[in-house]
Amino acid sequence: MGEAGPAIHCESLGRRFGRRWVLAHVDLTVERAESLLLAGANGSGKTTLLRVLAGLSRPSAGSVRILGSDPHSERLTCRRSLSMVSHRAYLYDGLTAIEMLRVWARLCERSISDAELDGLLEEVALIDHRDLAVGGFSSGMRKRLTFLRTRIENPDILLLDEPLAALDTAGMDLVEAWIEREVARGTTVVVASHAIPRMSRICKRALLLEDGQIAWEGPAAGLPAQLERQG
Amino acid sequence: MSETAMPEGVIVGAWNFVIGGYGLTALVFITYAWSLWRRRKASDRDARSNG
Amino acid sequence: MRTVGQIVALVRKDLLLEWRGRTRGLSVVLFGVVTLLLFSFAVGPDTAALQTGAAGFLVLALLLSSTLALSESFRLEHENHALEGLLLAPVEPVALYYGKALSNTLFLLLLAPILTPVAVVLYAVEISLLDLAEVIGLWGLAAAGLSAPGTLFAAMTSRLRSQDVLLPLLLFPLVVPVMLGSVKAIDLVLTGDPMQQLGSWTMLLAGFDVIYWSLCGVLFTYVVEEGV
Amino acid sequence: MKRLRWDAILGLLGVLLLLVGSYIGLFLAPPDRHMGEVQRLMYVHVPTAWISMLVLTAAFVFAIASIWTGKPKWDAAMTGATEVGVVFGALLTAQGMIWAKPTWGVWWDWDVRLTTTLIMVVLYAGILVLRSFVDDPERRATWSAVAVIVGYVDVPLVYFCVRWWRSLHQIQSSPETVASSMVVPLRINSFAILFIAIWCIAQRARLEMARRRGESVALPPKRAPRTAEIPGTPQGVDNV
Repeated sequence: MGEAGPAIHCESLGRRFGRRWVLAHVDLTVERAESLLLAGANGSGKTTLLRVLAGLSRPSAGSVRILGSDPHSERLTCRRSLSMVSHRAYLYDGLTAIEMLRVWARLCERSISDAELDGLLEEVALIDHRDLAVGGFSSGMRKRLTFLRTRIENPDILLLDEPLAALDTAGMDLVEAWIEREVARGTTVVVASHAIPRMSRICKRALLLEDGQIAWEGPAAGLPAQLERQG
Repeated sequence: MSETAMPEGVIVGAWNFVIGGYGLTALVFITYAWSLWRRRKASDRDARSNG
Repeated sequence: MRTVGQIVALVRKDLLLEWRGRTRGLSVVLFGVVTLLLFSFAVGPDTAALQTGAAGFLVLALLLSSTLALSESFRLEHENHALEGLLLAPVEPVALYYGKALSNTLFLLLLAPILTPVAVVLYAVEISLLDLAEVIGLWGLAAAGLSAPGTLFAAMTSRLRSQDVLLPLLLFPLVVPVMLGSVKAIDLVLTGDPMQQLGSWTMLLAGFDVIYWSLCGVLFTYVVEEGV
Repeated sequence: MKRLRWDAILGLLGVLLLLVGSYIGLFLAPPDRHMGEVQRLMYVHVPTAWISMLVLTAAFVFAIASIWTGKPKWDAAMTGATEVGVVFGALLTAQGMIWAKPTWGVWWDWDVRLTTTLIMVVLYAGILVLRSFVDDPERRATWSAVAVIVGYVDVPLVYFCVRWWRSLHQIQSSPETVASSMVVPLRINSFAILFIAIWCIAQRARLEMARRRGESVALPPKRAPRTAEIPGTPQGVDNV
């Protein structure tokens, strides 16, 4: 078991789509309870990196270890400790908000009462839409609901792909506060975001991707200056 | 090779079927080998043009 | 035990979705009815011929409806990348497979009480209530046989261009034993079984089910692990 | 060039043996007492049947190896065996029809072997179509291997169900009774067709490997990252 390893460890990781290497030579270690901000232009490989870490995409080269385990051969061990929010909603349009949460709770083997689920919905201001079909939700509402999934999963490692996209200001504040709380609680957090000012306040370390390779690595506070220098 | 030479002339035109069967077999083998060769050449050409 | 709980949760979710999207399900049922109707036009108003072919037409209607139902069941999973969400959860792919195969079987089984009476009326088949129950039982075996490889293939083809052609192309030749077995068995129920052959055909169907329900469960892991 | 040699020799040997075996079968072996000259079809038909079955079995074994190891060479071998299986199976079906016409008077008689072969040909052809629709090489390998395994397990089931289905009618005598004078050409042709099949599989596998190499692209060169101005991050990219 991977009790000894760091939260995330990649060695010369690469991922190819067709004839293009979207990720290459990525060596990365994220210690437990560390928070990392992934920055980079569109198409620089942020999403792919997160998907490979989550075990949704197999690396074409190199290796990934999540808490010392391989995401593919030791699938359940990794999935239990890891949770991901992406721009993909993972929702069924035909189900209502509360039914969606119930499905997730059952799949994660958490026995959570409806009252507790209502509490979660209350938190993200969706309680009024509790019994409405998800198909009618706006993208911001979908995003809020997707966050609740990670609340149910209660992971050790949190992967966030553009967590602030599609949210209104209230929603952004909500998510920001929540990420801050998770970091404070000792959850390992990896955030890919374009909202550099907001996110670099929360994260300690930052990493800049360019064409699928690590272009810069350092404290998150230094990232804005780095980006500015780049133009 | 006439049918009258057969011990029992039960099956009419038997040699036609035999020749058909062997001919077809040869044809399939030759066509498939040719197709393999042609595809090989095409793939070699592709590899060269792609650098 | 944990896996069983997850399978139950997945099946409940699928049934709930099926219920919410009733019109989709109903259109598959209607499609089955239309096929049954068309067979009688193809054969002509010859009652004797229709009676002889009744079992075959019934099973063909099931087979044709099944490809619609199977690809539909995975279209839902891809709509908001929900399948990916399931893959992110701590669920074994085996559970995903059995959940999906089970809900597909249940849906196809649901066609039996609707299509069988239609066939009985259209093809002027004489049938007792006991026979009807037997037909539905055999239908269940056939539905399970179609769903086992069907779910596996639908999971592959659902993300490809021209999935509508590929799924039947792969599935139909494979399920020839299911087709033959269920046609023969249902025919024996409908027209009488003087030589006591029903048992062996039922065994063939059951054998196919056992083999493919276990084999496809193992192979499904490989199919979904190569995620996009 | 050196790697081309073994199967080229095998292929040539196969063609040579096929000529010899067919000559014996056509002109030296005596005609059958019941079947007459038509019996001579057996000297290609039966070997084709044996080798087709063998090739499909090989495809099954390669598929398991491919799924187990994930190595491209097994996928290439499986593709070769599947395609050769489809071509030989189609040939076998056609030969069977040519056999059926003079002996039973019809081109198609729902004979157990003939029907099973036809179903297998359609099934495996479908797998080749599936391959052509999948762009990602790894997924293509896995999915087609899965389909081959699922399909091969179906062979005995199809065989038995067609046999039971047929048994309601009458049981056909099949070209199985073999006199000793017929063994020689039968054996020669079996090896001949086996060698030809191996040559075809090897060629097709090479082609698949070449295509796969064409799809692959080398990793881009590694760029040195700029380091952080403020020290204190232990992660250099150079450490392992």
